[in-house]
Amino acid sequence: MSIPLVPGLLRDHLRELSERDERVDGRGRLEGRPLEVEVNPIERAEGSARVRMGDTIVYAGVKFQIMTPYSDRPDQGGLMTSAEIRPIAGRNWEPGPPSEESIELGRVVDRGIRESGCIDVNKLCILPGEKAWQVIIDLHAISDDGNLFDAFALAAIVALRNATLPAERFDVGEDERLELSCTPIMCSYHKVGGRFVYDANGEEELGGDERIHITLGDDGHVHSLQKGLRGAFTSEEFNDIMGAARARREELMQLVESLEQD
Amino acid sequence: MSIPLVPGLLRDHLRELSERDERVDGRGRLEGRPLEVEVNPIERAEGSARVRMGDTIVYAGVKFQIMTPYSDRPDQGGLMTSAEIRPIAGRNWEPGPPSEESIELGRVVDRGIRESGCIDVNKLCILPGEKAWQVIIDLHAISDDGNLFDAFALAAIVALRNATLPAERFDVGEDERLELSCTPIMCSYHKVGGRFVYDANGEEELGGDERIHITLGDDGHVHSLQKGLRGAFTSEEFNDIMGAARARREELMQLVESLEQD
Amino acid sequence: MSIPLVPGLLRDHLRELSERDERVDGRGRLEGRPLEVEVNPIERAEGSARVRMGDTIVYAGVKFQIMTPYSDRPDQGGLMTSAEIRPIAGRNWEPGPPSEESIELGRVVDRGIRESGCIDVNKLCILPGEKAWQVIIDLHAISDDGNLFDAFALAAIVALRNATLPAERFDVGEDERLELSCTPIMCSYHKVGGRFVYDANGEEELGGDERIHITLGDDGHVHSLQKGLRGAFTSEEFNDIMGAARARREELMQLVESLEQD
Amino acid sequence: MGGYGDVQMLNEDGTRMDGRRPDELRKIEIEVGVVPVADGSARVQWGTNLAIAAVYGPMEAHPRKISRQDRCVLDVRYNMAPFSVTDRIRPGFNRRSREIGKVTANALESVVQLELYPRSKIRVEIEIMCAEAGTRCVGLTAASVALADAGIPMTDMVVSVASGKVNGVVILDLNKEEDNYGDADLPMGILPNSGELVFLQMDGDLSPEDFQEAWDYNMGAAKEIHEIMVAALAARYGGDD
Amino acid sequence: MGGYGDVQMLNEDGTRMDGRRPDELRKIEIEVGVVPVADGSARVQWGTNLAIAAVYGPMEAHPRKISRQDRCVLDVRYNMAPFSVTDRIRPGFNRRSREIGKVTANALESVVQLELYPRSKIRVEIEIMCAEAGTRCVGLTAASVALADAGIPMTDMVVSVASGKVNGVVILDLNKEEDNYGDADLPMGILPNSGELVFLQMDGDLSPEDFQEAWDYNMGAAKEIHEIMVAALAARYGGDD
Amino acid sequence: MGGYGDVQMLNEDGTRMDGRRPDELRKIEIEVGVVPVADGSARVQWGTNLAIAAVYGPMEAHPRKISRQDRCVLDVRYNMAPFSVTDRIRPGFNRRSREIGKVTANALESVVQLELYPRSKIRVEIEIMCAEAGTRCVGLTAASVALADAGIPMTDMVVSVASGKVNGVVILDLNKEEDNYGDADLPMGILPNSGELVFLQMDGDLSPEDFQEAWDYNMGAAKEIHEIMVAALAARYGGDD
Repeated sequence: MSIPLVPGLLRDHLRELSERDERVDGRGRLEGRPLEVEVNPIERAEGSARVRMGDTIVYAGVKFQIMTPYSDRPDQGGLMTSAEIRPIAGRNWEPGPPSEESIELGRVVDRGIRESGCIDVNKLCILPGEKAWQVIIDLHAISDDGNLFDAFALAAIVALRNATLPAERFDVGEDERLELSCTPIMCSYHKVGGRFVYDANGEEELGGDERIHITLGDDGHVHSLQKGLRGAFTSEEFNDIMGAARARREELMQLVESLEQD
Repeated sequence: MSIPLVPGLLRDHLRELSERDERVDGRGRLEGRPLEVEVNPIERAEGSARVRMGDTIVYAGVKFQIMTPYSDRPDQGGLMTSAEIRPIAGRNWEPGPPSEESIELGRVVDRGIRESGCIDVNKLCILPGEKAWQVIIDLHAISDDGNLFDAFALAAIVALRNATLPAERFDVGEDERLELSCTPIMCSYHKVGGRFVYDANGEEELGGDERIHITLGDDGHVHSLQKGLRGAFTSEEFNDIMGAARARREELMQLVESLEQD
Repeated sequence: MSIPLVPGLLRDHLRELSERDERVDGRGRLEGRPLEVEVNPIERAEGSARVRMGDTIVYAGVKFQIMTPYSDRPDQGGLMTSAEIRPIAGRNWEPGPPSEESIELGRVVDRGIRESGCIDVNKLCILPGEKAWQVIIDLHAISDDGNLFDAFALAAIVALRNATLPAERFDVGEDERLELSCTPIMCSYHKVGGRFVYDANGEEELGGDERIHITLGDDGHVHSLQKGLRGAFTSEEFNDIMGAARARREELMQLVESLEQD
Repeated sequence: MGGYGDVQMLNEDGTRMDGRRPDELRKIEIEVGVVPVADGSARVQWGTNLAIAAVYGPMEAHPRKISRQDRCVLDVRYNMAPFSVTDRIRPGFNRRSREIGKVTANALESVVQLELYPRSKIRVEIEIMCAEAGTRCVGLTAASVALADAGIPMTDMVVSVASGKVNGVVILDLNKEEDNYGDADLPMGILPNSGELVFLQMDGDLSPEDFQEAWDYNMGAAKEIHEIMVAALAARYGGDD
Repeated sequence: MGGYGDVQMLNEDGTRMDGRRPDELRKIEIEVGVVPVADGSARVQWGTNLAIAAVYGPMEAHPRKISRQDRCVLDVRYNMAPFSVTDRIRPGFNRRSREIGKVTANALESVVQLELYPRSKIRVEIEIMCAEAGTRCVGLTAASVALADAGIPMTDMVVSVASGKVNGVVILDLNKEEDNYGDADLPMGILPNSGELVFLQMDGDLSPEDFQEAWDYNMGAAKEIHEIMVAALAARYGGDD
Repeated sequence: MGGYGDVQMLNEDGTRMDGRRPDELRKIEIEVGVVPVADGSARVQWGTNLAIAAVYGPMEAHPRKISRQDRCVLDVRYNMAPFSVTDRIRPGFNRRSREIGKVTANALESVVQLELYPRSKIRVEIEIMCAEAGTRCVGLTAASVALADAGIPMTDMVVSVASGKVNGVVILDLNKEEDNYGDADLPMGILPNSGELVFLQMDGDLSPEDFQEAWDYNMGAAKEIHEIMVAALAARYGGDD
């Protein structure tokens, strides 16, 4: 990603809005942008989702491959998450080898899913020591107007919840739905104009400071955290957004459950 | 390849020549440059050729490797063509990963050979599901004064027609000649000064527009086409050069047959 | 490595010193810098050494892996030496793919060890055709103030002489010391101010010309030579430093033997 | 071209396995303005192919090495999403994609009025999200609409379509099964106003007669596709179609 | 987090296999000035972890593309030596190292007074020579001391430490075995003077209560580690500790 | 050096398997001007080795990063064609080729009068089209002739040749079989006028006495090769040889 020059004017403007408890697009501090989720828009993927949050649009696609289990874990399959931010996503995304931004995106989304244990890697085993499923989640951004983290994480979990193991194609049984034991959901907060806001848009990201990504599981447990970018925050600030994340997770969970296909 | 600045003067000059139906080196519109072909100049290759067309000089070398057939085609061998335009070939060729020009060169020559079916991949099988020959054609340019496409394609087919399967070295039988069922030949036309010419030299390439590569088989069948570079052409123009290509192919075919070694 | 500009002043200064038979840090022409060697400082490596020569500091670490022997040498293991000069080592070392300098460093140290035959690759075989040890020597520079070659070579041979084959971890027998049949030692001479000096420091390297690396075995035999950088030298000059190298090797050999652990 | 096996791809009444006539296109839907942050964009659904194209620019061309004194540089990329096909594609360098990007760029350079923007760059990004057969035509068509949406001056639109041959019969717009078992494929990029070509490839084995038939099929279909392209732009900008 | 298997990692008396109390750090030794050719450097031995960090700069930022008009650029690399772990690591591109380098840079950017050096660059190089568990904390701590040794103005030092959970019990500063069989890991970067955080990651599974306990362990340990850092700098510069 | 096995490489009368005496060169043919588009070029056939070298420049050195205020930069590449050896070589990054390119550049830099062309670059491209043994010597010799053909001022030519040891006997100019079963290889780059060296490598195992003998063989052969080089240039330029 190329680094755009941040006009001091933008930072000043965001600070003034913040002092009036306003945001650049009129939202409340903890209010998300309009959210659209489409289930399985990609016919060739075994599970997929399209998520639109304001002008941010992403796809997630799930594919399965047969792998040989690692010799020290003969009864386990594998999970891989890859984020590729191609230059279609915006003026500042450039072609070439994966940027640090896209590496961080992929790894943070991956950890939220992996560490929640929602995919039981033991159930991915087909024949111990010989064959197991590898689950691959590819994240693909089409339009980046901020907060790709939450958009990717939501697209990934919806794609997984609606994925089918293509057992017939690989001649290892009958097709069946991928089972998930819980639903990790990420909520990200960005410090803009001196206070944390939820679901920052592109302009807020450009003129903001640090951000914090929180992934929560079904039972209020924390599965993953990541602080990104330059900036310091206090324990009190953290407690505030952790509380907000717990509330927002419930809302998103209802949305995800309402999308279920059969 | 670095992009040289094209002086408007050169384009003007080429247009004036074109209006008088002349070319920059005195040739007729459909006349090729002096052509030299040397058979098997490379002792270590299993088949090789050196082609000189004017000041363009290239080598093709054929090597064979033993491969495991792909599981969905257990009785087939493989074919691979690779063009490496190293910086020896001219001032504007640069070191580094393969340029778009060299990728296009390799792929267009490859398709002409592959799609003609001249190599029967079933005959490359040694032991179904276990061993088959992989044919690798490496194209190597020494001096680029234009029209590497035709030089490479001609060198490749001559090298193949004079290649020997090194069965003894790999302990899978006796050495034998590689059999080809037909002889695909490429003819390239470049729009220079507003009309298509055959076998453009470096100066004409520099000041020209689009080019069209036509690969024809033994029976007048078309096996491969490629339009390269910027420019538009009409159906009439295309019919004109397709006719020229059919005539030129016969001449080149006689040359190729006259080179046969035994 | 980025190329620093060499002030003509430095070259002039070094030449004047040379005319008075002096060096920039007061040493004699064939005198080395203070030398410290630490054996097995890295707990995770199977053998390791830290070498400090003046302000040059390097580590060598030996790791073993199980490899399948090459089909044409079923009863042999393998040896690999890799030098990675990471940017920690100095202002002019840059991140990225291996530079020509680090490739040369790794290959010259590798040849000294390999060609001396000190490691008997036949003894690395565990099960002919199936399992053998691969010895990997990784060279890691922490501070480059000149003559990384000798520092790396010394660290490598000390690490090897104190390395243990981790047979128990790989379940192929009992741990045992790696046996070496001889002790190749490298001595490097750099032409500074018109004459060759031993163990050039960073300033001398910057203002100097060609360098010559000599690796000698136990019996006075030559195992490896390399001339690096721009410059010409006479047979007489070569004979002079070859004699110096023979003498210096004996001193270093005594040091290496004094370090032995059991 | 797969070109082997004796699978029957045509019904006895001359129709195709998916019910189309030999000269009938798959269903095509085009939507404009689908990438909000881009200067122009288009989504093309063509059978089960799904391509999204976006245009950024004109902007300053850098690094300077690529900048041209006398015209704009078109920087075109064609990419297939990892999940766009049955067997996942690894992200990263890919010779096929690089070549398609190049010929697509060559086609678009033939219509975009590059001389209007010296020292500038226009980026054209084509993403194949779901692939059936003919993705290079779908991508080129999407890019052409996205450029129009971005207001980039062009002498004409580029319409792209392919014909081929299956079981000895020439057919228009091969689907995946037809492509797998076909003998030849002839994709073209056609300027609907002048009838000129700016893109042409072909693989396989076509006699002179079959070649002409495939060529004519493409020329005929170009008109039909052009209407859909124009309608999509009109739907966004309220012009008449 | 490995998180599987029922290996017992705690003794019956509540102590850990290596004898430590749940809230006890491993032994930490810090030495300053260990890379003679650098502008600042530090070696941190923390259990059997060994990290060396060096700082070069401020220097001119080039290529110009990365240069910033209004501030200094921190160019931070985190790397594990090939021999630093049981199974050798191949040199070269590594996603884990790139990510740790980035979050380490973000932490240090939060304290270094970047605005003092416009158009400049400071290089921070972290090499993990021997790894046990918690290398990112060890590396960040080493980098912080090396920056101080180089005389780079900072608003505060960064102290980094992790807590986690093993066999249902929250513990401070996991060693390798505890990390392998643990359920969670919470590394933090703490400013000892203000108590603010500049680095935070977490992986695994922690209930709200366990999370708070791990958080508090880290906050407490930061003071202890800070004293060791200050003492190491004082030992070199003769200040009072 | 292969150095293992007891294969007999010498006949009972002291001659070699290919009939040469111990101090006899393989047949060498040199042709100048073989790359028409280059500023200078040479083809060297040496036994079954075939090397082609071309020189471009002096030209402006860019990128600026590599440019030197006070002299010309020599940009030398050594490459083996994929088909130049029995087992095909994959194109792309290759440590051996990079090292040989570097030592070849170092040798040529020692004779080319770089100070005459500040801020410039001369490209030297060496392609090994067919390899037997001793390709680095063949390539360096070809490059030296190509530089002369390009009219680049040099203080002397570089003549390169190797000696080695097989079955306990020192021999000049090893062929492929001798190289495979040999105990040592000593390639040198010699200035025929001054007798100085600008290139030196050695691998294997040589006693002090054997080393001296190999050294002397190379020195003697350099004169002979130099004559062939001069004759090739004279044949093109009509000077007297």
